[in-house]
Amino acid sequence: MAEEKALLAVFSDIDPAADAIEQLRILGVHDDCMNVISGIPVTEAMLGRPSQWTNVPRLALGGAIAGFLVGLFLAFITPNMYTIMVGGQPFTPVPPAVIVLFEMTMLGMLISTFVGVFLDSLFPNYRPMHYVPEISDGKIAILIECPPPDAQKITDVLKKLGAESVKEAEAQHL
Amino acid sequence: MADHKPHTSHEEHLREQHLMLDPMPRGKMNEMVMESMHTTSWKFWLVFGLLSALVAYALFYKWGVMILEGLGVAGVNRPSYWGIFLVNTVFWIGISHAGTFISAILRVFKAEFRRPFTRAAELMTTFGLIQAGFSIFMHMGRVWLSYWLMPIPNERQLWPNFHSPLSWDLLAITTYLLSSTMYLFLPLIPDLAMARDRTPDGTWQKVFYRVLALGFRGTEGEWTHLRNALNIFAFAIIPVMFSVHTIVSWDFAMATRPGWNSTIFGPYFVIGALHSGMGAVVMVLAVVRGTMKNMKYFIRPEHFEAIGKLMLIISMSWAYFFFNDYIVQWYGGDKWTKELLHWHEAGPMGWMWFGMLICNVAIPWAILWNKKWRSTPWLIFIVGLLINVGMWFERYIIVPISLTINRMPFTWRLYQPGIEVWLGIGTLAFFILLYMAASRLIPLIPVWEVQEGQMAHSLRKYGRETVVTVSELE
Amino acid sequence: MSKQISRRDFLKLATAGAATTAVLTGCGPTSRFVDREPYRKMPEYTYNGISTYYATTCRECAAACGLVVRTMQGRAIKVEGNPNNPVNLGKTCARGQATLQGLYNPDRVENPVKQARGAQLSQETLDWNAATQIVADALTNTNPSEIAFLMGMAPDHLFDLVSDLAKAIGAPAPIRFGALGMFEARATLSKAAEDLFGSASMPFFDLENADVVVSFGANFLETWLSPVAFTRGFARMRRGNPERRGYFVQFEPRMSQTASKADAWIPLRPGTENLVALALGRLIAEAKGGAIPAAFASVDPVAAAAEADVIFETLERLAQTLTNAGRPLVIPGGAALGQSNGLATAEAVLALNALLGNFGLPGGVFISPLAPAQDAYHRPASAKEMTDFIAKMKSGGVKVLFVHGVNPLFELPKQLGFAEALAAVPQVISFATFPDETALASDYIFPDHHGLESWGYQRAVVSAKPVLSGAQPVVVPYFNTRATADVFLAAAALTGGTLAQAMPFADEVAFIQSKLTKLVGEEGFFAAPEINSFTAYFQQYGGWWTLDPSLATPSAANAIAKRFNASAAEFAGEGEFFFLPFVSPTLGEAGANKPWLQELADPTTTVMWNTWVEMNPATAHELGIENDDVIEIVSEAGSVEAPVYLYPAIRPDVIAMPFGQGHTAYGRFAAGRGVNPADVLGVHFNEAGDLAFAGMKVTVKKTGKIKVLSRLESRIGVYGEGLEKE
Amino acid sequence: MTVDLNKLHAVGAIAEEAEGKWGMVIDMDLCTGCQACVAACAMENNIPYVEEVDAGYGRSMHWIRTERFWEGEYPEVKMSAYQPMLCQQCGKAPCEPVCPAFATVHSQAEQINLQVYNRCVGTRYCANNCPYQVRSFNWRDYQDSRVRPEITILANQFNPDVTVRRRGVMEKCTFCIQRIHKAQDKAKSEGREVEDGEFTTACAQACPANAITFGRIDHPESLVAQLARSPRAAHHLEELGTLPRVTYLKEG
Repeated sequence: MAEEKALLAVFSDIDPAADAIEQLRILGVHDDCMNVISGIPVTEAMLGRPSQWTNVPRLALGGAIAGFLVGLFLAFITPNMYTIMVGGQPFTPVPPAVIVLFEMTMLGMLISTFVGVFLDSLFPNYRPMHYVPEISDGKIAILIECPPPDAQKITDVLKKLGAESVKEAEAQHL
Repeated sequence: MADHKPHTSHEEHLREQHLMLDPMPRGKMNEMVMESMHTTSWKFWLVFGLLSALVAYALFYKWGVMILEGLGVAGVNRPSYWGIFLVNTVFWIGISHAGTFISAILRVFKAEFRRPFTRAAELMTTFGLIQAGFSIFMHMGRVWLSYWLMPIPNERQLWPNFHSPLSWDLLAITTYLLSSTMYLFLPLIPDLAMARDRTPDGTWQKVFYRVLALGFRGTEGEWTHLRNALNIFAFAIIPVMFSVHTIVSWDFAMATRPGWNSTIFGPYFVIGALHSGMGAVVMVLAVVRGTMKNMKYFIRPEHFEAIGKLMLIISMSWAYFFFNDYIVQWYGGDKWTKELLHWHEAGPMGWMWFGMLICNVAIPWAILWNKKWRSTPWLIFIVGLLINVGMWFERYIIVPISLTINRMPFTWRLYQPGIEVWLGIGTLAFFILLYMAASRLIPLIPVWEVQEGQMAHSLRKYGRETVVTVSELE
Repeated sequence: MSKQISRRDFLKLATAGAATTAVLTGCGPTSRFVDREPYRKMPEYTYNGISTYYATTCRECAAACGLVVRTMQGRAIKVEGNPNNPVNLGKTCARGQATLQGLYNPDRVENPVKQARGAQLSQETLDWNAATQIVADALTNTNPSEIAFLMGMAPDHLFDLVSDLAKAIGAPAPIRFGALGMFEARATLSKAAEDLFGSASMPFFDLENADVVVSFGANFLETWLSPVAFTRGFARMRRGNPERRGYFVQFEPRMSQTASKADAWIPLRPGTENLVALALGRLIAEAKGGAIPAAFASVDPVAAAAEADVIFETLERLAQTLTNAGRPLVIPGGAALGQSNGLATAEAVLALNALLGNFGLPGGVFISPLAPAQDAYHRPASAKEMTDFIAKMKSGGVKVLFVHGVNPLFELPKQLGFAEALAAVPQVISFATFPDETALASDYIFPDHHGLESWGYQRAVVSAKPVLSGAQPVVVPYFNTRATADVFLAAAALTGGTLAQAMPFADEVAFIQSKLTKLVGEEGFFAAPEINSFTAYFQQYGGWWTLDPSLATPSAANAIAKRFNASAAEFAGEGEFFFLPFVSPTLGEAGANKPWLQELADPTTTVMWNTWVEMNPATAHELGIENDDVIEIVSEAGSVEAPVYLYPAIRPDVIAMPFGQGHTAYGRFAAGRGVNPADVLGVHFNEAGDLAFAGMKVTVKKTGKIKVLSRLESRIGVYGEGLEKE
Repeated sequence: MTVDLNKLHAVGAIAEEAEGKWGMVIDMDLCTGCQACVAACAMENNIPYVEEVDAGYGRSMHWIRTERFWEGEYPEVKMSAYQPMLCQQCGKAPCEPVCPAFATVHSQAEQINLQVYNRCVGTRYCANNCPYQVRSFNWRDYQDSRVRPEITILANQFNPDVTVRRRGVMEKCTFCIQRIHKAQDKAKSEGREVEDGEFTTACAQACPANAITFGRIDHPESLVAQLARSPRAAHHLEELGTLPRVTYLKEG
């Protein structure tokens, strides 16, 4: 990022922010160089942004499969490692196995979903980051990465579109 | 809130009633929530101190005594081998069901009234499960060996016995505890970030929030992952919740005992759990509303009204399942089951059986049908309390009272609680203590969810009528 | 005896082949006992993990059951019955099983002590030399006629030794007494035998081979005479013959454990057993036709039935059954004899047997044989004889009293005044193993070994074959105790002179051998040509007995010719209830200090660890008394308080109470637990001198206190408490 | 047409026809309720006494107890036969599958129901699920001399072949498995089968009325098998399908 410059434009509402994004795209800022930071979830569609890629559902499925396999191991493999007869039941009865399979599948799925959020969002991340605390008060911020020469131009455009402030983003400890 | 005026327009009236139509700037709302956490009177600390002392004595000291001396200091005996330990386990697991019900089922069905109190309910889930865990470990004769129940082998590759309902229980409760804790934490992250942003540097709270907020900023990606994850959780945790209480019921239903060996126990326990859970939610909400600053804005009579309706439905369902269980057992004519039913109703603890029906059915039905009554916080608090008493009675009837009657009349014997009363009080105190601590540390109101909801709500005129409209934002 | 064998050789022989599973070992070379050693230091002949079995005799009651005790590394582990001993044939009762908890009891007298009649066990220990000297001084410095020996009921080697000793110094013969003998009314039985058969012996009832058994109050499945032998006999009677099931009827005001096994329990008014027996006799005689024998002539069956509160038709049916029975047997005993008319009852029942013609026939009545090496039948003292002895003590006629194996302060009715009599004796020397009430009231306690640490022999009282059951130590004495026989022998040696010459035995083993010498060459379970082999086998097999029964047939003629006075018993005291004390089937007279006996549920009430009063529920409800209400029982002699057990099988006009608890001493498990019904017993005797312990009427008062009895049973499940259907 | 129920319940058939099955017959017509079996069992198996209060509260630890009931009211009152109740060593034991720790299991070799003390964590589920209510739980440290000083001396009597249990552990009748093994070891070392009547359990050994008979119930010629074929024979709570190994002979 040595040659790139980060700008943080703060808007008070969705509409000017959406306008600003459209304008920025016209100015040649690629969608990949923009990021919207908000205090409440604002969908991509509202801002006219491309859909975000997320791995969470895939990870969940993977976790479910892993959990199911663990369940299979517990229900069908472990009783054969040291066979013990109880109450005249088979060593690996199916109905109780269903319960084990279900619980382990769900556990695998939910843990991997949770872990998926961490992986996809690079959590936890305590390095300095571009941020202003007003965002959590309801402001919407657009973080733009652009070559330094374009910075002034973009700043002007954004101010004209109603940005409350546009400044060079400084990475700070949150 | 504004005063009632006869000429107040219908629109104003609606805004007054509904949180979702009564928006407030985000910054202001954040401030209110932060204030609610930080406004702490001496009364709070007095109660907190007393409860801490109670937990230290009733839970930890008494438990220590019981571990050292053996379960003889409790009231368990032959044939009531389980006693109040299992009553409390089932009770706390039941309490924990409300959180999931509110935040998962109501989320899936987009019941908007849920928004301000999902977190309060989810906290109950996690804290309730912690108490359930305590109760079930207390119950063990050799608790120091409880790790033998975990799915890890001994040196001869002998694993736990998955034929046993208790093994299923362990898996289910562990799954549920982990899932519900994760489900509590995920939507908490943005609010922790908010708290982080509003906490001055150099305080320990700042470090606390910084660490827990994980570096959340609210980027598009973060929100997307979070929303996806929350949707998966909301759907997946519902069957987990149902499985937990069903499996708890199977601890009883799988046994070859009169009264327990019933196929309806699964759904009967689940509905019972929701019954007590909802009762506990209104109690918590009423207390939070009454004692914490700014909460009258977030928690309004409309919420009690909505939960009251749910409670009424659940109470009716409980009565349905109860009757189902009862009539099948009664009609069956098995000698021992008949003795058991007779013992329930006419035995020395018969008052409890009738108390259960009054608390779980008669009182809820008598009060909750009336919209005004069910919107009254103190009244619905009492109803919630009685439902919890009634549901505790129900579990007491199922565990020690039913255990009295078995197929060997020579061994029938009454159960008299011993140290487990202290331990039960200890878990209750610990639950309240955890809740009080949480209320000082984490935002009880999911601010971003309330904001999201307020964004989606608007009023629209159809002819002369002004109606609430909700837009699909997600 | 030609030569003394060494201890080591003796024991090697003694333990060889003790039982079917025996491992043959001996003991250490220097000790006559098996050492109890730490496992790291093993006694000779003892191997890790291998048990050694020793045959001996059970001392928990006087029945002389043979035991085989399993020991391991010098510790007694388990009591099993000696399968060879004809008394119990390998079986044991609960009290025999728990004898180990007496051996390893935390409250034993661990050293000889100068007790000085303190309330607690004295800590002032003596050494055994000093103790022996004290005994020797007592023997020499006292006028022989003022020395008295009071001993337990068991007819054992110590009794023989003390008898010889008493004879040698010219002291009165030792007195044997035990509460069991009192409650069994042994004196009455032997007096009845004397009156009807001409010999004061114990009648023998061949329960095993009978097919219809009628018992008047004999609690032979519990504590009566030889309960293990009778239980085995009962089982053979019931199921021994595949062709028919034995039929059993019990007449008793309260359903005892024995009565609970009866096919018909007939509750009759206490004291009317005599009438019922005579009425039955008359009905049978009428059924048989011919002249009514003199014995039954005076009774009117209908009036007798009315007086006994028994339905006449029941008696008629029973008479019919007895008449038609192949091997009928009628047994008298227990509370039926502990009445003012007890002797008449016993004689009436024997006469009934004579009428039924079962004398000398299988399943009938015999005269017990004398035990081996016995000259004549010695019965324990009756209560009347004890009263005379107490009077002698009170009047200063006893200067030195030696007490062994009996606890009269606890066992005798308080009203007899044994405590005052004891106070009048200048020197009381107790040889108690446990710190019981009498031991604490003594000047010295020179503790004897526990039975499992002792040598000896004991005669069986109830046995078709004459049995001399042998005893040997199975373990080394745990505490600093010494065999009383050894103490007497050592003291006799100290005195020198004639006494030392009369008792020239180095120790009790030598004395025992001297008594066994008579049996050498006799035909029996084993035969040995000389005394050394004989004593060795004697210890191996746990005793000596003949191979064949030697029962004598009594003459029936006298029995039915005697004319009886058909009148009911008289009752002492004013009150609405007949008072019926009975010996606790699980505790017996001396089991209260063994925790596992306390923990055993009473067979009929399932009460544990306490004393109860049995009362008919209907009566109790009239008086407003519920379960666990503590009531005061007031008799002419005193009062006791105990919680009520509403017992469904007791006459409404009777209350019953078990004997065995109520100790004020006797160790931690016994002291302060329950009450002793002997405290309310008045002093009245029957014609045979036995205590009319069931001949009292008492009043009952509610105290308002509640003591919850520990029961094994469920009051909900068994009595439907809390489950009352409207 | 005859239907072999054992064949229909295939698993039960395995348990029912299994080799190595020990069994017991108790003649209720002979049992006099004298408690000798209870005392013998306690001495053989190091069973603790629990003292008055606990005993009265349903915590007594007898592995065998004699039950009796009443019929009718005075004077027509009758006591039922004494029924000694002990672990029935079910072929299909309800207590076994419910233990999460495999602490109570079916022994393939002896065909009895084992309790593995050192695996027991004390959930007490097995005791709840036992239809015969014959399991006893160590509510306290009854055998610890630090709790009960008298145990220091009483412990001399303890049978070294049987574990002393501490608090928090379930226990029950084992058919004196230490005696079974001892007899089997002896027979094996002598190259023969264990003979019928060569040894017996502590309760059967003590019983003065000979009401208890123990032996190989899968050997048709053994005494116990012959008695079990008696027309008086019945199993307790047979309708539950637990396949008990203890047969009761009724009165009459």
